[in-house]
Amino acid sequence: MVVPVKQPMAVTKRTITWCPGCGNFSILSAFIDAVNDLGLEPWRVVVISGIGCSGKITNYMPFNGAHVIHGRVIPFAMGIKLVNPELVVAGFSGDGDAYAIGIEHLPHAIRRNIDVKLIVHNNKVFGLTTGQVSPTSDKGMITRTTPWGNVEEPINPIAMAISLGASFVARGFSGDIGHLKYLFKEALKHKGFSLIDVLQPCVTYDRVHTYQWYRERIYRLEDVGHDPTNFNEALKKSYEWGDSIPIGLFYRVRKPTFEEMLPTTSEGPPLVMRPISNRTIRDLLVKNHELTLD
Amino acid sequence: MVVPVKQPMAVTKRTITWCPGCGNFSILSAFIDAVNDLGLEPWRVVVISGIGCSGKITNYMPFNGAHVIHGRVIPFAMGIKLVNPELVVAGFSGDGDAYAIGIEHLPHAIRRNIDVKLIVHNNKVFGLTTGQVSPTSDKGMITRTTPWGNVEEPINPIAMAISLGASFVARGFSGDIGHLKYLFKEALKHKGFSLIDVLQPCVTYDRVHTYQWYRERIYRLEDVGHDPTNFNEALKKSYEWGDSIPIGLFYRVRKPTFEEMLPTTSEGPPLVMRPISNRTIRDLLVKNHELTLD
Amino acid sequence: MEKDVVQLLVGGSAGSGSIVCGTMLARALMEMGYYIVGDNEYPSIIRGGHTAYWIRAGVRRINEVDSFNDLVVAMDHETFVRHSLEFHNNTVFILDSRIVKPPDNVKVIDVPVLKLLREEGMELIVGNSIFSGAVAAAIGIPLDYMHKAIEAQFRGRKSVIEVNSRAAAIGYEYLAQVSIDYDLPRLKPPRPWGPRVLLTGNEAIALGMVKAGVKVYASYPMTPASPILHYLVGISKDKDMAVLQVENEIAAAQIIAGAAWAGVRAATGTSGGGFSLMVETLSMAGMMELPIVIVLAMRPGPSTGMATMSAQQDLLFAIFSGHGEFPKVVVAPTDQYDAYMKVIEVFNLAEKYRVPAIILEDKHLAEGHRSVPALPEEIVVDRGAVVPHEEAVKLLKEGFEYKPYQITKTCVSLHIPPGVPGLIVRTESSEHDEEGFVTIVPHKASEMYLKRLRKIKYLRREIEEKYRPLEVHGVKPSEADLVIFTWGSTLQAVIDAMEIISKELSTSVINISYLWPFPRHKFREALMEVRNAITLSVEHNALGLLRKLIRMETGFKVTYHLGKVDGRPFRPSSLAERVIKLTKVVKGAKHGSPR
Amino acid sequence: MEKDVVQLLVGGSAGSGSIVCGTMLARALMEMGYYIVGDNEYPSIIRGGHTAYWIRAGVRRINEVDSFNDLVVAMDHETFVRHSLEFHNNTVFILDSRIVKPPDNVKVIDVPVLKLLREEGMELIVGNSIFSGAVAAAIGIPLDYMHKAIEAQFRGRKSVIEVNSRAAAIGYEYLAQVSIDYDLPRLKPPRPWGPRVLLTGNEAIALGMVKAGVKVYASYPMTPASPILHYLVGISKDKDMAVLQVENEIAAAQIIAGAAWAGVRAATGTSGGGFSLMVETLSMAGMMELPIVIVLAMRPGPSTGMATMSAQQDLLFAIFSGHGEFPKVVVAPTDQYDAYMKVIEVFNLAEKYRVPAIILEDKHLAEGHRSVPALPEEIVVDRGAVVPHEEAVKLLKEGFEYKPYQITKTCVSLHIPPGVPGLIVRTESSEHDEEGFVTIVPHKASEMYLKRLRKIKYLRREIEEKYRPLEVHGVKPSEADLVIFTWGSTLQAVIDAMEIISKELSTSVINISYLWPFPRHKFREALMEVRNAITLSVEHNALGLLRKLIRMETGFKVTYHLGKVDGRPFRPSSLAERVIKLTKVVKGAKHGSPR
Ligand SMILES: Cc1ncc(C[n+]2csc(CCOP(=O)(O)OP(=O)(O)O)c2C)c(N)n1
Ligand SMILES: Cc1ncc(C[n+]2csc(CCOP(=O)(O)OP(=O)(O)O)c2C)c(N)n1
Ligand code: SF4
Ligand code: SF4
Ligand SMILES: [Mg+2]
Ligand SMILES: [Mg+2]
Repeated sequence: MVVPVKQPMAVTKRTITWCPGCGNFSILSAFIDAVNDLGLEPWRVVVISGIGCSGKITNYMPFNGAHVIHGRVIPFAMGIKLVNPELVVAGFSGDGDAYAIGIEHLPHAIRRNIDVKLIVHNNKVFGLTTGQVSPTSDKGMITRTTPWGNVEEPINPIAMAISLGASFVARGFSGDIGHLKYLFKEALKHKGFSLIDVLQPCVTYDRVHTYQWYRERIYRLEDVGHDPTNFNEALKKSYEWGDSIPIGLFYRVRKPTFEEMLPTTSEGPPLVMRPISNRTIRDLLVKNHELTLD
Repeated sequence: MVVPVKQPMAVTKRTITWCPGCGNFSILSAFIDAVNDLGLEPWRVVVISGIGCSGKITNYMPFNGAHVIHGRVIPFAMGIKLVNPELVVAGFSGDGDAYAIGIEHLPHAIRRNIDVKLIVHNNKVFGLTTGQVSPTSDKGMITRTTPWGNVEEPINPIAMAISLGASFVARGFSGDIGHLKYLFKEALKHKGFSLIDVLQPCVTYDRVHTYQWYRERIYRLEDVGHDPTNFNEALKKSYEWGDSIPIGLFYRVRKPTFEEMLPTTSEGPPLVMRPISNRTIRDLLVKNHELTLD
Repeated sequence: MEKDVVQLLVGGSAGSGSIVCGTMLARALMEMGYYIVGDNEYPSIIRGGHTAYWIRAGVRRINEVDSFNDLVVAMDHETFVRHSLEFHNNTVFILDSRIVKPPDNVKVIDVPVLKLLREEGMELIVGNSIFSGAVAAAIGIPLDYMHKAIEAQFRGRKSVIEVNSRAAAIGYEYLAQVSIDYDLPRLKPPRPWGPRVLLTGNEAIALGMVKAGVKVYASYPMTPASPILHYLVGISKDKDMAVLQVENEIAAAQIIAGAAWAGVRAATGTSGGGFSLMVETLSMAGMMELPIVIVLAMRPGPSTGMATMSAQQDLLFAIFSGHGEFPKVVVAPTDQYDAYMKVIEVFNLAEKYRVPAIILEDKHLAEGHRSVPALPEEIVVDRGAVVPHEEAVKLLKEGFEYKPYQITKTCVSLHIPPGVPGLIVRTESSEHDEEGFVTIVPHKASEMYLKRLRKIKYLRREIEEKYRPLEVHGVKPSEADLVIFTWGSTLQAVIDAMEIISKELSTSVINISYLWPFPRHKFREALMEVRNAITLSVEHNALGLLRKLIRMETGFKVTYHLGKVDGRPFRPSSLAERVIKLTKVVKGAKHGSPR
Repeated sequence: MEKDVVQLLVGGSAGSGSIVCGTMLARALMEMGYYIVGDNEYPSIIRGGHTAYWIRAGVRRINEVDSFNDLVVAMDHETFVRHSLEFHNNTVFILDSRIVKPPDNVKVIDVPVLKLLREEGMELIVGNSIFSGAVAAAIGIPLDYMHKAIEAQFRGRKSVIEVNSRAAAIGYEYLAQVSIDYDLPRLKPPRPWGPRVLLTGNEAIALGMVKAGVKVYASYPMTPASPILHYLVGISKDKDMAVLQVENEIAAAQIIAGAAWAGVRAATGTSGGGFSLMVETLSMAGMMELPIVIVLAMRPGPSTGMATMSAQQDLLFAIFSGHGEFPKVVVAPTDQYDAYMKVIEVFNLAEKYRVPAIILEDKHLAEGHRSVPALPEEIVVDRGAVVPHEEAVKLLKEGFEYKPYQITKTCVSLHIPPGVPGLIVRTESSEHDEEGFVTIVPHKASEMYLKRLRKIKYLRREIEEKYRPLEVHGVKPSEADLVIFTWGSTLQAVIDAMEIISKELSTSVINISYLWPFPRHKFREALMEVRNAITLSVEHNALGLLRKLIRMETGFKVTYHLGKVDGRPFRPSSLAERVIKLTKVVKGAKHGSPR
């Protein structure tokens, strides 16, 4: 392409460096719109991203942002939420970020039900590192690191999250930005850990799963009267893939969050607001160490 | 206990340092028996263990043994199996080892279906580090690190493994050593990644889940005619817990293994047997780098 | 004969309560007014194996346990085997001959613990308290003190206290009525020395964290750091601390990084294997300029090594950990009191300069006991570059234009956490501009890279001017025949050894506690006039890591190194012996034929 | 005017094919018989942003790209902005004025690429080949050579080759018919120099692994190491290699550890962040004495830093990585040929001494091109302590009693992998006895700890005697006014700079490639007679890490350090300028007033 691509400008006055047509653009705008629609003040919103094409998103959003390291969106976000539950905390990961290097944090975030929203830009490929296989790549898929075809079965993040007991599990599609915004809003309103896996076409490294490919297969759970409170139905739906692919809210249940249960944070102001100057150890010396006064 | 405990001697002539009554003893003997029953030559068997009370097991077994680091049983085992598929490779992890620090490897071993058997000594607690909470500790459980009661939901390894598509998923119980041996034998006969989660009472740090507690609740899937080829049934059974707890083989399916699919290992002798002295790069220089001869 | 210093050893199998027995005795002795050092050794086994607890008690300050025990409680046979070199002619053994058979020709007090338990209908578990009562009677601890110690040990558990107190009394009375025809080791009357507590290094660090105002402690258990987690979790609610056991060390480090960015003080603790997993996050904290604090409690490596033993093998790993160059603080306290103070200092430094910090302790300090003066409440908490929300609001009102990575004179930028009305803040693990947006523009990238490194200069200066990165014990280095360099808890054995060595050679001991940035100026100052002294580093490792560091940072060549790699801490007299032997060889060589 | 050396720059946005265009030109020039160095720079962006490819071609050996370009292909406007300091008065620009507007007063050849594409009905994607054809015509590359280069670039993809060849021909013909009224930079006729290839450092390393007989390469992608994975995966089946992309770097390191224990050569590659995650396993390999090899391809840190740029910031992190003390080999090749050789050497050393090894390369070497002599096939593969199965069977038959961690004279134990009939083998991450069972017995533990460390002595000796850990370029250090120390790919710029500097000062360059264990004796030997020379380290970092290392290991003080932290490699002339300026200041100070 001898003609340099025109790169759009983000509201943060930074050039957006995604490929033209990349599915990340709609995630960016749907999320900003969702926040605005809900009337959340930008300074109350914190976005955290990992490394990948996906990870660049925090540079483009008019919210507090932390661009952390590969795979660590969840624990970094958890640290923030824990000390300041008044913040709205959303993470953005790639499929490599969330399901390869960072997968260990997912089951535990789910068990804790910490009130963090995790949005996964699932493009079935490692984008930024130039097109390697990912845990969501289809079996047989030809990528830079599977020239003979991928021999591993793709992970099913929706089934995994539901089966592990996640309190909010949804799938979005970059080609349906209105629906995506709806899902983000629902997630932002939900109290508890939320996984939103977004089918995000990578126009550069995945020539199979194009917008078109998805459009031919996708339908909205909301259009078929799916009941997101029905665990078994949700689990069943999560295995649907191929000729018809459901997007939408699979499952939602209100359970106490980690912050609500942890003795230290369950009551009182956010930790960050509590004074430290008055901390004393004398009581501990007396009680735990039998301070001896001669 | 002012009277020193008598510690038994392993066949490897090493003192077994588990607490008297520990559930690990039956895992040890059931596995050795299973190997012997199947007539596997000891030198063809490789056992790998992580760190924990559970991890000590490799020091007590008359097989090739690698006692690796905390949480890394699966990848180390995978490295062995890959280069020498003629070996029978079994891993031994604690619940902390497999489901806390090492959980990231589980979904990927499952996706690959590498022919490694993973036996998890699930005692619902970190034993060796003196009784901290574990990912399988019940909600509300009082442990050294949850004096107020655990606020996290326990992970359900059986449901997780089945939902991720594991090819062999079973649950054993240290108090039913005959059944345990049966499960180990089935796993050893199975080709593909196998998870055997063993309910293993920790007599020192878990005063709730005693042998008695389990005995009152446990039943064998084999006794109720469970069909281990039925995925949905298996998944349903995996959520049964509380007053009645199923043990046995939940699910089994024969799928191609990683070694069988990877182009390099799918045919030919084990990698470790292939010569390297004849390796040439000339063809690569000529083909890939246009070797220029003046 | 009454002595200035007495040393006890309690040996038994894991689960026998030998460590509890030792701890109770140590507590009672401290209560009476003696100075105490306690050390323990246990295997990575929950029941069985052999454990030992040493108590050294004195009427004056003592620093380290030594290898001569005056009184030994032998609850298992291993006590004789493992410690055979730690007995002397007058060592008295207290034991139940129905449990263990003592060797011939040793002084034994046979306490029929099993029989007494049976008679009283007591369970085996309280046998250790019978022993403790017997020891109390033998060395002269009034029963009252034992009761107090038992109360402290089993705090709040009424029935446990009751039965153990009874058991102690039984042991006490039994011993009081047997006739013993040889001298028992008895201490001179104590000279009480003001408010004091018995602490492990881990407890001191935990208390330091409470005082420093730590709000999040996230950790994955690992010996010998886990007790910090156990301690903090117990007091977490009272002290506004979120104390979490998480899925692994990566999560622990990331959680505290997130918490630090969100505006609070946050810390974690681990040992070498877990620290390895935190290294990537440490580098991130370097880039993001987050003041996270990691306690690295060292045990022998490589890898799993000896999980319950002690070592100082990770100094250079800690200093150079993390990819890319960035400033960090590495500090190694020498005792429990110092550990408390250093935690507070390190948080102040970390937040003032926005750098991560590592507190290096070894298992010996982490789990060993020491009687120290009551820890001071009056310390300074200085949050440095961290701007609290209310203050930030004020600043913004005044028109302050905030950039999270602004280049200032000292290169430290203010840190305003997210959540301030009207303000958007950013942090970034990639190279970034002053606002925190990614940049790869060459001059900008260089500028920001150097901004972070320039802080080292100011940091080092502050450490050298305001703190005591280096301390000299004994004679001045310029007047010494022998200068010993050391760090961490090894200092204690070195100081006691110095007393012995000083009889032959005038000795100076230099301890370096702020190891990074290395206190170059203070070092040069201290070593200015050293000319002909033998120089020697004593470290609990093989390669002499401090010695390497000194040479790297100052060019000064510490000529010799005495190490130890069996996982057991140095003991003063054998250390002194090794040092004296070495100096003799050296001098011999110097004065010998000039080959 | 015909020149000895010509430098080209191809600039465009990512996705414009500028790097491919440059690579094809480099290949064609090498084919003709010129010596080639190619460097590239690209942002962490898939489409857009600016990328550059530099080719320096000469009739004699050249070492590094410099900052003067004779001919520039400008596919984007940024080419003028970013490289404004890299042009000279006679720089000729080839561009399509419909795409970019050149600045005033520069020498331009306007090639209407867009128009030509349209006329021919070609897609935008092959525009870069039109440019390459035009450049070929401009500097005198026969079209045939371009065709060959295109075939090599798009190997096997017939239609792609066809369309790009056509495009190149169009560009070539277009340029041939325009009249140009100024001198074009043209090279003197080449003097072909024997069998040769154009390689990146990563390709050379991959080839070294093939030749060394690596059987497992497991990795998680990370710039700039990923191309090794990409290369190896392509040839894996032919070469009996299991090449895997796995879930993370921990898994990668553990898999190769398992594979190494199971008896094969195994390696991984990563950059700083991923290496951090491997450090725990490295320590395990140290304890288990497993010869795993890790390629650490450096990029600027800390943390994510500048992912696609180059640096040498991880030297001390690599050397001291891992908790506990254990031997490892750290080596830094200086060019593509050296990289190939070092991979082979390092595997031989690692297996002979049963130690893990790290190959340090920087992005500049990893992804830069160089024409090097055809890599030799005749190398020695020595599996050292590894006993193949058949041999083990024989040994056992002869009654050999095998202990996996037997203490021998050199402290190296034989390694028999699992799977030998009748033999049970063990490995253990805890301290262990010779059979591989856990032990905490003090003297046994010490013995085994020291067993591993004692290998360092033999390892160092072998490196110093059999390999070339240190090389001197230029005059002998004893005769030099200036001695420059360097390592890794920075050597190339230093050597070219030396030529310039030597006009003013007699200069010696010392490159150290085996950095750990540090070649102390060779270093002392080389530096023996250096007295009054100015000593200087040139490294692609800020703190002078080699300089620190030298001081630590030898006491030798390298007085100055010139660093660079903008992620861009050194260029010879600006480096020479900086060095000369520094030496002038130094001399001025020396001869100036004695303040
Ligand atoms: C520890 C570590 N390993 C590897 C990398 C290199 N890396 C950066 S992004 C990435 C994967 C990108 O894939 P994904 O997460 O799916 O994001 P995408 O680019 O597709 O949005 C990798 C492997 C890294 N930055 N850190
Ligand atoms: C990286 C690392 N972190 C922490 C530890 C300390 N550690 C050893 S075993 C263990 C957990 C033991 O629990 P589990 O895996 O359930 O085994 P169990 O003892 O219960 O059999 C921990 C945290 C370690 N060895 N390595
Ligand atoms: S490579 Fe794929 S995911 Fe990355 S910016 Fe381009 S289209 Fe988007
Ligand atoms: S602590 Fe528990 S798991 Fe460990 S040996 Fe004792 S009973 Fe078994
Ligand atoms: Mg992706
Ligand atoms: Mg457990």
